[in-house]
Amino acid sequence: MAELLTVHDAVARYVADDQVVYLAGFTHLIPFAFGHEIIRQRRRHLTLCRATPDLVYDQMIAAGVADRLVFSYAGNPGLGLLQVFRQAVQRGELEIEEYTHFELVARLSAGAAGLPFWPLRSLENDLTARRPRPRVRSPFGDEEVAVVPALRPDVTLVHAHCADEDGNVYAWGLLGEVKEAALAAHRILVSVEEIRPAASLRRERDHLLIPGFRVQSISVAPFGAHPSYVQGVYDRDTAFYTEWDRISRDPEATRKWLARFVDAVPDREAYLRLLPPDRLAALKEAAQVDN
Amino acid sequence: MAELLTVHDAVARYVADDQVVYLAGFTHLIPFAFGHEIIRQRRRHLTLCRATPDLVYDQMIAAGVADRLVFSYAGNPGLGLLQVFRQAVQRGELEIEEYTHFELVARLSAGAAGLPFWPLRSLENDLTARRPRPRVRSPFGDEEVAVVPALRPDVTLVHAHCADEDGNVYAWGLLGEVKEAALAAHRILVSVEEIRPAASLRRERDHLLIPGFRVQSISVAPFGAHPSYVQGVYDRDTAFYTEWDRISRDPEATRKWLARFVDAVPDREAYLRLLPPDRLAALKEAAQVDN
Amino acid sequence: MTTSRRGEMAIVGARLLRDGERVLVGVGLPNLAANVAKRLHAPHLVLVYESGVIDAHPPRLPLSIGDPDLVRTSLCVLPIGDLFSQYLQTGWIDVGFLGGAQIDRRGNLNSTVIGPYDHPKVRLSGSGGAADIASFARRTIMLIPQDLQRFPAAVDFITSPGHPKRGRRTQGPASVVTDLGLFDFDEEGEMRLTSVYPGVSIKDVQQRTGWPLRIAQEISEIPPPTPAELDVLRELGGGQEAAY
Amino acid sequence: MTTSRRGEMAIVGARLLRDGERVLVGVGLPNLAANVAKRLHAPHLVLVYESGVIDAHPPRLPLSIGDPDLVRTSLCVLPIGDLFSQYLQTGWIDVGFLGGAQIDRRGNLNSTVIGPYDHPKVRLSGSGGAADIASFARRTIMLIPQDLQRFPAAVDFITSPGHPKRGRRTQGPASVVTDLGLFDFDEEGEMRLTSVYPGVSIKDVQQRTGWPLRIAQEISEIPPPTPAELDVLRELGGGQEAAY
Repeated sequence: MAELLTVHDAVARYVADDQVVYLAGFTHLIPFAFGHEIIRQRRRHLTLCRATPDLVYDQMIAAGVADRLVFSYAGNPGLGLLQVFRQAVQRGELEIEEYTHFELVARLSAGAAGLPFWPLRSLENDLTARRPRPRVRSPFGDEEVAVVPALRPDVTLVHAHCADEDGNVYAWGLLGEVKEAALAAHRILVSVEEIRPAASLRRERDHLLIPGFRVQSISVAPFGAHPSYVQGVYDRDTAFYTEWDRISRDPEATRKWLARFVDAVPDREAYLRLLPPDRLAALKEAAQVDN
Repeated sequence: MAELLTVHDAVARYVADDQVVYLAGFTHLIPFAFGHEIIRQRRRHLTLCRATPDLVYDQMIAAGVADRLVFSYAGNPGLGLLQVFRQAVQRGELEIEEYTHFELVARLSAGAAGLPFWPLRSLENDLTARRPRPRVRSPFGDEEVAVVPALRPDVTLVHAHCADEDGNVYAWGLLGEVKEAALAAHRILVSVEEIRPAASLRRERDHLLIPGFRVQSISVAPFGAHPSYVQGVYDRDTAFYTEWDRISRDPEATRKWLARFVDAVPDREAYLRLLPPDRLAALKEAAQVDN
Repeated sequence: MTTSRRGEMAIVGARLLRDGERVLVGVGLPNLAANVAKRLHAPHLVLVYESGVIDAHPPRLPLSIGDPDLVRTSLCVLPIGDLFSQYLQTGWIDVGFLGGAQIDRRGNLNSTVIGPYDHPKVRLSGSGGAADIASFARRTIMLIPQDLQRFPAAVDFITSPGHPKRGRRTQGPASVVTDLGLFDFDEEGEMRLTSVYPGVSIKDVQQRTGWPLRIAQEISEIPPPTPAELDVLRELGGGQEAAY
Repeated sequence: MTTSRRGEMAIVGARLLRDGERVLVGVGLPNLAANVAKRLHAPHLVLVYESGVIDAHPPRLPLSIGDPDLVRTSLCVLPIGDLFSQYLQTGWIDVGFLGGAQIDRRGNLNSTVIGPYDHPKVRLSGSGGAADIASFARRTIMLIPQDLQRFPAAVDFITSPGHPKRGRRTQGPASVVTDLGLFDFDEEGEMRLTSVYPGVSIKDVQQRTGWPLRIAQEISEIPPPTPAELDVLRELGGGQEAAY
C-alpha cells in the first residue's frame, strides 16, 4: 500500500545509485520535482529511461546523475535540440541506447505485462541496422515480426493531478506512455498536485491512472511538473523552455542555474518562491479555459 | 466514414453468410438489436465469436444462423448454463473453438494491432492439451511464452451509448473486450441509444470508444441492448435472463419465443412494443442512481 | 439460529480471505463469500472481477460479474485484456476465488464438460477467466459442495489447473471449502482434510470423496457461524438455500 | 504581398493534403502546413499527433505536439502505444507528414546525427515516432529547406526509411516540399523534381542537390500563394521567418 512521504523522503528511500530509473510524462505531467530532488541528493550512475528526455533529463545529465540514457526523442519540444544531451553525446560522455517511440513503448508494454518481449512489425533503419531487433517467425503462417525486450525500471516516477488517501492515482489529458512505464516498474513513486478524499474521486474512475496497491509512495508537490504542465491546472511554461535553450548552450550558465534553482533550495516550495509569483498565476489562469 | 443506416440496412449490406462475426459487449452493451436482425434476415453458416456468448448467441444458435462458435465462457451470467448452446454441443450440432478469456482477448489484441500472433504466459489445461498453443522462445533469455493467433472478424457489431454525426462512438462502464473486438475487425457496425451533436460530445473524450473513421455504419436503436444494459441509461433485465433459462430448456418454447419476439416484428421498436411498458420504465429508473 | 449449507460454505470461505488482499472473485458462491468477508474482517479486501472491475464496494450482492452496481461502486473498470495481462499475469492478484463443477485430488477444477469433451454428457460454461486465474493468482481457494460426482479422483476435464501430477506449484490450489469440511494441499500437492463442520465425521467426508483422502494429523472442528457472520449473510440474501 | 520561404513551403505542403485524410503531423513545418490545410480546403482533415492526440482542432498554431490546446480540442487522446500499434501499424494513417535534417535521393530522412553515429559532429533529437510513421503510413510527405548539406546523395544516418536501394515500396515517400520546388518519387523510388517556385530554375535546384537530380518530363510552376492562403498563414503566425 502506498505510503505518504515527502518528495525528499521518497527519493531518499527508493532511488539508489546505479538504478534504472524512468521519469514518466509525455510533454505533460513531467515529474520535475522528483528530478530536482534526485539531483539534490546526488544520485550517481543512473540509467535514465524516457521516450522524450525533455528538459528534466537535460538538467539531470548536466548535474551528473546519469551514465546512460535509454530514449527515443531527445528534443526540446517545439524549440529544437536538448543542448546538454547533445554536447554530452558529442563528447562521448553519455552512453545511449536509442529506439523509435513505438519500439520504446513496446519495451514498456512487455514490462507491464510481465513478458520477456513484445512483438511489432519490423522496421529497417540505421538504428535497427546497428542493433538488430530479433525476428520471430509466426507459428500461424509465413510472417515474421520483430521483437523488442521488456524494459523493467527499478523505479518509475510519476506526477499526476491527484491521489486519494489510499494512494489511488488520478490523471487525465496526454498520458503518453505513463501507464506502461509505471506498471513496468518494480516500484512506482508518485507526486501529485493534491490529495483529495477518496469519496470525492469515486466518480472519476475514467481518470484512474494507477491503483494504490501498485504504488509505493505518494508525495504532495504542487506545481511538481513545472515547467511542464498539468492539464486544466497550470499550463506549460513555454518561456522557460525557450530560456533553457539559451542557458543550456552555456555550461557555466547551466551550472549556475542548477546551483540556484535546484541545489540551493531544500524543496519544491522553495523553488517556486524563486519564480515571479505572477508567472505561476498566469500559468494557472491560462489552464482554466474550457477543457 | 461512417454512414447512418437502419439496423436492417446495416445488416443487409454488411453481414453475409459464411462470415466470421463478433457481437461485442461484456454483460454490458450486448448488441441484441443487431443479433435479432441477423436472425430475421436468415443469415447462415456464420462463425460467431464472443468471449461470453450470453443469451444473444443462445438465441442466434437456436435460430440456426451459426455453424461454429469461438468463445471462452458460455454461461447465462449469474444463472448457470446456456441451454440452447449446451444442447447443440451435446448433440454435436455446433462446432466449437474454445479458449480462456485471456487467450481470446489476446487473439483480438493481435488482430487490433495487425500482428499475426500475441504472446502470453503459457497455461496448461485440457484445452491447451487438445489444441496446443505454440511456444515461442524469447531471443532475450531462456524463457518461452505461448502465442495465440490473431482473430480478425469480418464484422464486429457494437452497441454503445451514443455517436455523433461523424460516427464517433461513445460508451462507458464495463467495456470488456469491446475495443479490441472492434479494432480487430475488417468492418465495424455500431448501434447506439442516440445520436448527439459532436459539439456536445467533445468534452466526453474519455468515453470515446471508436473514432468515426474506423466505423462503417451507425444505426439508432434505443434499448438496442435489451435485455442486456447500458450503464446509466437502463439496467439489465435480470427477470428476462431468468425467463430465458426456462424458455431455452424447451425447444418448442424457444421456437415460439423467437417467432414472436424476433421473426414477427419488423424492427426493435416493434419488439419493444411487445414488452410491458412499465418494465422498460422500471429498467430506466433503476439505472438513474448515482453512477 | 441455523443457516444453509451454502451460507455456511460462504462464511468459511470468507474467513480464508485476509484484509487488504486482492481477490479475483468468481461467480456464485465465491462472490457471496468475498462479499461476506469485505463486510466483516476484511474491509480493505480489494474485490476484482474478471469483467474488469477493480475494487468494487457493492451495496448489495452483485447478481453477476457484470452487475451495474459493481461498476458504479468501483475504483475503476479496466478493459479485460489489461486486467489479465497487467494485473493477473504479473502476479498482482493474491487470491483466485473459484467455484467449479468438479475438483480432484490435485486441485484440478472442471467447469467445461461432464463426460468426454467431444461427446459431452453435460456441456458446461467453460473456463472464462478461471483457467487464467488458477494459473496466475498467488493462491487459489475453491468453494464446491461435496459429493462423489463432484469429487472424483480425476476430473473429466481439467479447466483450471491444480498442482501437477507430481509435486506442488508455489502458486495454485491452497484451500478447498465444501459443505463437509475444509481442505488444504500438502507438500506433495495432494488435497488434505484439515477440519470439519460440527457433527461431520472423517468417515462422512471419505464417503463423499472419490479417492483415498489424506487427513491432517490433527483435525479441528470448524467454528460455527458467529451472529455477526449470520447477520451479514442474511443482509446479502445468502441465507436461503439457492440453486447453484 | 510576399511571404517567407517557410510560409511558402507550408502552403505548398498544405496543398498536398486531401480533405478527410488522417495525417500524422510532425513538429515544425509539417505542423504549420497541416494547420493551414485544415483551415482551407481540408476542414475534415484528421490531425493526429504522435503524443496520442486524435482529430485536434487547434484554435491557434500548437507550439508542440504536447500542446494543451491539442488535448482540449481533440476527439480523444490515446496512450501512445495504442496509437502506434492499433492505428499506425495497421495502416489507418494516410499521410506521414515529416521534417528532418537531411534527405537523400531515396527519400531516407535523417533526424539523428550529423557525422558518424559514434562520434557525431552534431547530435540531433533522434527518431521519436518519425521512423515508425515513415515505415507504416500509407504515404509520406516531407518538408525540408533545400541546400547541399540537407540534400546529400546519401544521408549520414537513416532515421526514417525511404524507398529501398532498389525499387519502390508501395508505401513510403511520396512528395518532398522544399523552398525551391516540389518533388515526387518515380517508379524506381528515386526523387524527381516536378515543379518549381516562380523564378527558380532547374539549374538552381540541381546546384543545391547533392546528386544528379531526375527531372520530370514537364516541369510546372508552383502557383503563388492565394490571398486566402496568405490570410491563414498570417493568422497562424507562420508568415514571419523563424528559426527551425
